[in-house]
Amino acid sequence: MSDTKHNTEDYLRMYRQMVRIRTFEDNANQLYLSAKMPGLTHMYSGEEAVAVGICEALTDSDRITSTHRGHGHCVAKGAEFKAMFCELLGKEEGYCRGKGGSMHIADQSHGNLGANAIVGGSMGIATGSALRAKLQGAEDVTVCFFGDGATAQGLMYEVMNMAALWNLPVIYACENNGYSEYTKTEEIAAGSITARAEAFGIEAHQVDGQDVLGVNALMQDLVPRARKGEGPFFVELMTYRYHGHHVGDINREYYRAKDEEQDWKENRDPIIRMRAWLVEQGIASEDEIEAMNSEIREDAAAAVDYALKAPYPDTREVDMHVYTDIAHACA
Amino acid sequence: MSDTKHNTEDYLRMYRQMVRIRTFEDNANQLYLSAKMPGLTHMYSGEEAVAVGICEALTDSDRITSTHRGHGHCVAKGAEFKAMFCELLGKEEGYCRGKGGSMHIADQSHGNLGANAIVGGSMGIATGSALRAKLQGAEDVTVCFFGDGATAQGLMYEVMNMAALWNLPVIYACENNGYSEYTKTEEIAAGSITARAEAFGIEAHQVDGQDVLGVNALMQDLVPRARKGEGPFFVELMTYRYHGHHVGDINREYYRAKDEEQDWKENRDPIIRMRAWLVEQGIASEDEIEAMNSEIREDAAAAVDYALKAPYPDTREVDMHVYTDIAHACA
Amino acid sequence: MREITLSKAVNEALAEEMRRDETVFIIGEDVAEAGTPFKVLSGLVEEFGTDRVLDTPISEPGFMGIAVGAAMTGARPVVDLMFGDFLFLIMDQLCNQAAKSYYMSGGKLNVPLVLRTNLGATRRSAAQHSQSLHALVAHIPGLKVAMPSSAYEAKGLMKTAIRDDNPVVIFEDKLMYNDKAPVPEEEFLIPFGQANIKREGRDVTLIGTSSMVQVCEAAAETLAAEGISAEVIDPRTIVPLDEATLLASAKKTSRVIVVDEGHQSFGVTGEIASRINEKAFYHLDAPVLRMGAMDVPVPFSPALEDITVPTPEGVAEAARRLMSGEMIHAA
Amino acid sequence: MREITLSKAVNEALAEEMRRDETVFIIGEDVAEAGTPFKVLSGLVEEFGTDRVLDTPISEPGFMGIAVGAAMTGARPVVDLMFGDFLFLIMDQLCNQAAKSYYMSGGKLNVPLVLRTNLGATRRSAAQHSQSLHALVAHIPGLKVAMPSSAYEAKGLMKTAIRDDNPVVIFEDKLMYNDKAPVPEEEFLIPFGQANIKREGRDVTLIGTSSMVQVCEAAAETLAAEGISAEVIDPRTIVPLDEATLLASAKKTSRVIVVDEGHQSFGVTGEIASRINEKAFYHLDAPVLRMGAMDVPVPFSPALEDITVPTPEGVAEAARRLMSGEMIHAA
Ligand SMILES: Cc1ncc(C[n+]2csc(CCOP(=O)(O)OP(=O)(O)O)c2C)c(N)n1
Ligand SMILES: Cc1ncc(C[n+]2csc(CCOP(=O)(O)OP(=O)(O)O)c2C)c(N)n1
Ligand SMILES: [Mg+2]
Ligand SMILES: [Mg+2]
Repeated sequence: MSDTKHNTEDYLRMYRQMVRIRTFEDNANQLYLSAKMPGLTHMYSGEEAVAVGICEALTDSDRITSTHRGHGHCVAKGAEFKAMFCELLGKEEGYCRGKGGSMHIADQSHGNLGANAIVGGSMGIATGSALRAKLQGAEDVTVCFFGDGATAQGLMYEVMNMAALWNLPVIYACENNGYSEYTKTEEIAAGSITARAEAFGIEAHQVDGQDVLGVNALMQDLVPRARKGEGPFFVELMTYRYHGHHVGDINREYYRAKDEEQDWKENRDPIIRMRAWLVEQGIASEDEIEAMNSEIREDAAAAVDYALKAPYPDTREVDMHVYTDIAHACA
Repeated sequence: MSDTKHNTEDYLRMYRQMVRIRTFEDNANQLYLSAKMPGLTHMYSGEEAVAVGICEALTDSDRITSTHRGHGHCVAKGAEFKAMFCELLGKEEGYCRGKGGSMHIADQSHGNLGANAIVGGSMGIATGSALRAKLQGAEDVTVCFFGDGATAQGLMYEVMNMAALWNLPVIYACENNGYSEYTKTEEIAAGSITARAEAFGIEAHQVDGQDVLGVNALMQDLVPRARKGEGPFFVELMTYRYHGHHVGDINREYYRAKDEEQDWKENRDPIIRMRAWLVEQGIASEDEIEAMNSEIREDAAAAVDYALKAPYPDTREVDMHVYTDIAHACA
Repeated sequence: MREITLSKAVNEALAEEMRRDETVFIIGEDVAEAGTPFKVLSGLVEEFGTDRVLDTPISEPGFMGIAVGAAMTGARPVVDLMFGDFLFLIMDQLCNQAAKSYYMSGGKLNVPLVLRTNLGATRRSAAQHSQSLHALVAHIPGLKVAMPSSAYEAKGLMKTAIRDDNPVVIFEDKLMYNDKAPVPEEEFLIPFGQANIKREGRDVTLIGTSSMVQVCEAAAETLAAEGISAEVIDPRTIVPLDEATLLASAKKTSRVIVVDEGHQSFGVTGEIASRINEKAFYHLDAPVLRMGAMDVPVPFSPALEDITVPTPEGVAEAARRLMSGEMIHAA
Repeated sequence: MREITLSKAVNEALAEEMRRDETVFIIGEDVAEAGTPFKVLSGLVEEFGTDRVLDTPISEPGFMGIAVGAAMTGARPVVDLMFGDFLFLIMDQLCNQAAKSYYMSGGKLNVPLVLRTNLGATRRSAAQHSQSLHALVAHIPGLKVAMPSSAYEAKGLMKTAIRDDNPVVIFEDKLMYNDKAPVPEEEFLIPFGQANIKREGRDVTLIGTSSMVQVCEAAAETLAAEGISAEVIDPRTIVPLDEATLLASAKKTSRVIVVDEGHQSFGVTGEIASRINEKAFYHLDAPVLRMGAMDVPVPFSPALEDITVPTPEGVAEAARRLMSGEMIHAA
């Protein structure tokens, strides 16, 4: 935070990316509520500082793996609204040609190796990407995003062990939003999450996931160290999801108090915090910020419109992409 | 060790059980070398103090789960030679009617829930047995035996987490014999094994696995505490296997020095140590011990003889015991 | 007779069996207060408490293993696996442990557990939340496999499953949870291995599993209007399979179509078709036709997903082809 | 032509491909200095170093996941899974991740990896080390499945598999590692989806996979002596399956037996038999017969194990029954 003047652009971009995520989610939720989106989806709103703080420390050749709650990672790693909304609606122009949908969304060209509908399912993939980097002498780092709930999957311990033994350039980013589905983290996680990583000899950090600058500062330290072979690292980011587990989880007082939600939204919102800081530091005026916000809103609205009108994939695509070399798997 | 006089019988039984295991293994190895045993088998020789020190702290209603290296656990938990050798040879009178063999051997009536040929495969089973005990208000404790290599299986972390959350009466007994197959433990285990358990909030101990009295003393403390709901516990027992990974692993200098083997055999053998202590404490004379040893040797020889002559199961048994209620699964 | 939803039917079956037998308990993710994401278990924790309706961390292999151990030692766990797709995570505990324990122990250690899970596409849940994987489980000796086709079967088969002394896997169709059917108030069980002739017919036999029974019934309606009399049979359990009923119908109609929602290749349709071909060959006027789901991962896009599964129109069309003798030229 | 063992053939294939393509590496347990328990990989680590022949901890799901990630990002891992039975541990990474990535990403993220594993009973290894689980893998779209029947196929198919841009699973028969066959010194590849007519015949077609090809050839010898001319076909890959060659033979001989070492029910024999029944029905003089392994867990006892798998005598006997027309009465 010392380089305020020099990093003006970076700060504005972080803010912008967080607002883009929030705006994307607001639209996705609206599409669900108005029955225009097939299926369900998991909102990232509230957790923006995590994806943005991390991805802003990465280059395009760095990789990430994402989760069922993956829109935020996707935007933060460089995706565009149009192809994202198209994917959400199952349209041909979606990043996955409509075959993936919300739970598999990814802008693969920016190093996103895919959202994953298996909780913890991407931990091996991220670690393998890092192994490939090491074996091939590439300099990229891979960040593995996952939730607190995913720490219950044994796969995590298997791959952390190998990452530690082999000093792989991977950073495990645990987004601890206090819940997995309808259950509080303390009911499903014994002991300490960071201690689990430390037991494998992995340097672990816990950080406020609502503070984008704090998250980014930590990552600006860890990413280059990982590139140099000092990894792996483990980061637990304390955060919160504003919506229910998915868009359909509306009456949730039986597991989570409204007061708690309100407290996080009002007092710890990452966007509000960053906005106040930008203004306070004189990096942007309220007007400039409002202008940015509306531009993003318009962008999103246009992309939604576009996606709603975009065509579905041709039905002949149904058995394409099963194999790389067999045009139609069922022919 | 203060109660030397009162516990004479216990001490003698511990010694006896260790010798029984060693003798069983010597015979099994011989059966292999003389091509009388089908398949391969994994010798427990060298690790006797672990199984015996632990099982002597258990009652018949306590449960254990065992491993591919399971003969020692089986003997220690109360099995007889005859049915064991019959099982090893695939005979009808084996504990598993010849269907299990060495890797699934178990005297089920003494609470042995089975050897297991999947490394780490029994960790859930042991934890589930403990859950059942808790749910039903039973007082039994379950001990889960597994090797250092098995700590690489994610399942272990999943079930330790649940055992810790639910305070289950289970004791995880990690037999760290320095190797998994042909690989040294330090090459496959990052960080610290006990710290991994501690990270889940589980009390963990490391103990000399060649000292049967030390192992037993620790278990005499932990087992009653587990019964009272103070579990789970984790114990890492430092031990050594004298033979190769299995009976066929004979030329093993490429991964393990002969000197190292010799050192363990000569200077840390659990049976030699216990024998010296028994004599020194005046609990048994050399002669008495020799007599005990030869009695065990004769027992084993007779059992081998019996098993060699015993009949194979009738071929009609091949599709029995697939289901409890379908006499012949393929009929 | 009163009509209740499939969801309610399962709930009733569980409640009745839990009242009858104290050793029955439920274990899985968000099964307690949340009553599962599909709300199938709502109310059970209120009646039976958190000791018998156990919320777990997201550790499918772990809690499956725990269930095996609990079942081996005197409890009757009902495991709740939220999506059938997660079977891939628990295959070792299910297929290497639960399925084989009774056999490997020579008839000593049986595993009376029920695994409740689901199948079914067209819910817009994409490739990792839409699979119908019952064929995999049916391939493994030692497991029984039930596939209820309505609320009635869901209740009767669940009760039978819980009383069965073997591991049983029940696949509910997640699209059918809200479908109602007449279900008696009085207690009833449906024996395993007894197919149900849903509709009698002369010209063609339609064998359907799970929701495909409805598809076959709808096809039969259409065909009836055209003067083609279709017999519809629901095997109800595919292991054990009521071959006799299927063969009798095949011999009567001489034409058979097998409809199942699993992938067609190497799946259920091949098994059933083969048995009929083998044992009713000389009675058949045409080859047994198979209609499974397409051999493609389930796509998200509604435009694609809907064409991957058998439909009433498709089945009716196939029946017409069979009747027209057109097959002769194809084969 | 020189004759080499199947083991040596695999070793050569790997060495050649690793020389040709730097991105190929091997990952698995005890693959380096130990060269696997079956010694198939002996010498490779000496040539390629521990960076390309990677020893892992006993973490099958972990290293399978790592391979997926490495493959997605530009490497070509060959995963060594020590026993086919351990497939149950890696199904999620194999079937939910590797198999579906290309499809879910709309053709963007392919996974060029090879999973080397084995099948085959009668090694006295009991139920958890003797399974032939290829049918499970074949059921999942997105995976290719190769089943070499001799050293020649083992080499040619392995080389093709490594160059394939899709995930390929190769099942070697662990009983055949020391079997020799003529294998050219010059480089060759065997394309996927091309069956091999091992022996031409007129009267009956014997389709065998993996070691069952030998069984069929032996049966054909016996039958020839009796004046029955059997055609023996090896599909070589079951996904993709060379239907055309199988159908042509079926139409020529009018009688078919399918022999496979997987469990018979819900397995490979049902699929192949059904396809032939469907598409060559009016050419068949008798139903297609199936001979799989018995539907029982593999028993340890030699007296039982040997009768669980198809034998040349059994196949010859079935062929005689087919020829005699006896089937008419059975069906
Ligand atoms: C293997 C697996 N088990 C269960 C689920 C169902 N499920 C989807 S999200 C979720 C909770 C995940 O919690 P967490 O990892 O904390 O992520 P969050 O949703 O809080 O972002 C569960 C149980 C799943 N998708 N995959
Ligand atoms: C899941 C699984 N992976 C691999 C193997 C092959 N295997 C058998 S024993 C063994 C080593 C086990 O090491 P450890 O747990 O330390 O036990 P030890 O043999 O030293 O007693 C391996 C890799 C197996 N049986 N199961
Ligand atoms: Mg969470
Ligand atoms: Mg060991």
